[in-house]
Amino acid sequence: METFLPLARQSNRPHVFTQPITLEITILTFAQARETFGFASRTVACAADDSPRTILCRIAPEASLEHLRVALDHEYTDWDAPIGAARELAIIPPVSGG
Amino acid sequence: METFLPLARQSNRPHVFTQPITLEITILTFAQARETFGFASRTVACAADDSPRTILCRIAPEASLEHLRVALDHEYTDWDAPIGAARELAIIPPVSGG
Amino acid sequence: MDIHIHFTTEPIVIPPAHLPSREIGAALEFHGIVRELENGRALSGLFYEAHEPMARRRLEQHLAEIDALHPCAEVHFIHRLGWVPVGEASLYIRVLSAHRGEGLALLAAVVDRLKQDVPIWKLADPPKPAQ
Amino acid sequence: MDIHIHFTTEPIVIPPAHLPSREIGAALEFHGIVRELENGRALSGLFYEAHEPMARRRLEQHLAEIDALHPCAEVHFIHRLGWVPVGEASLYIRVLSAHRGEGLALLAAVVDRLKQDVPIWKLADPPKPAQ
Repeated sequence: METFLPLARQSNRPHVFTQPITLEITILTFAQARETFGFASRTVACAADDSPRTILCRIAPEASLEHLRVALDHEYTDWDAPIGAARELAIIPPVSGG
Repeated sequence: METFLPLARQSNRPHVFTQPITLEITILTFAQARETFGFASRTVACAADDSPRTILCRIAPEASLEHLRVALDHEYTDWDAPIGAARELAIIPPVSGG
Repeated sequence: MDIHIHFTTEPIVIPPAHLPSREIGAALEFHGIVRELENGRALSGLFYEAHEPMARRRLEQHLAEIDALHPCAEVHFIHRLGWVPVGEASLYIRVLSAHRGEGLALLAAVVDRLKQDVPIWKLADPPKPAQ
Repeated sequence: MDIHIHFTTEPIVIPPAHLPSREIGAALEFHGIVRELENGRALSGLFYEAHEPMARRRLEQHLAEIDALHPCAEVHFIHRLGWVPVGEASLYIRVLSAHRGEGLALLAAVVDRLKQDVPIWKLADPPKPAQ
């Protein structure tokens, strides 16, 4: 009973609260990628099942993503992974710190 | 003839000039070796064809040379190498600088 | 391991060294200095930029991984951002450890990973203003 | 490579750093610090002694050999002798090089060779006066 009850409660929540269909994400660009995309920061509408690639294709269909990595909320991810609830998408050209 | 003459000249030199029978060498000890030998520095008579081992055997016949290195005039050498014209014999226990 | 990560647009000021215990046997310091020649071009300096919160997080993750391999007591990591003239340090790392082996290994590994994975960039020229 | 070797019975004073050229990209500093525990025994310090002229010559020879493998621009080597309390440095090495790889390799190699070959000794107690 103890383990069943919390699960039952969770499934009673309205669907719209757990998977909103419209989100916003802020795209950040750095170094050479800033020149490629022509902006440093832009906030766009998106859906949780969008991937970084689908979002970038909508706003810059001509830009090549080759040699670029992508991070969601400060963690590297795959260009084709769903963005889920991420609020920030960072485009990371080859790094050269030090 | 060219190769013979110099040898002939050399053998004409008085024996006492090319191989003096009495030299002095200063023996230095460090760290644990100072306790083994009971002195920090001692100057003793020796001959050019003495080795560090023969010199040490004369002054400290009971001392073990195991684990000790030897240097003549600041260069490591072999315990059985002739001392030649060296003026300083240093007894080098295992080093531990740093 | 105590981890201190700092980004600054001012010249790097080396933080005072306090030994956290009587078991520290090695203190290593690394200064990465901007050189005049970069890819054959003579420069007067370099411009550094970072995705700072992500860089901090990546560094923390890498340092925790490296510390598990080469345990150290403390690391200070300071990266300068913005314009850095030739002859000044863009990077300072100090590692305190019981023995030199771990400190040297951690230092070498963190600089290697910094240059492969941490979102910091050097540019020959300051970026043009973008929209 | 510019080689500076110094022995001192006073606390080590780090010499001011001057970059010998605009092509120095890495400055590495190593401080070897006396630890409280040496072979499981709690100490208040260590006593260092050296065969100083021979130690200098061995260091010069080793540094020249290592520099041929890992070319660097400058090395400062300072070893303290006499009594060194726990928490103070017995050894300081600074290496300047174009790239960090050579500097790290030279630093690691010179400390390794120091500990194997250079006539310097640490003693738990100051030596008893000998004849």
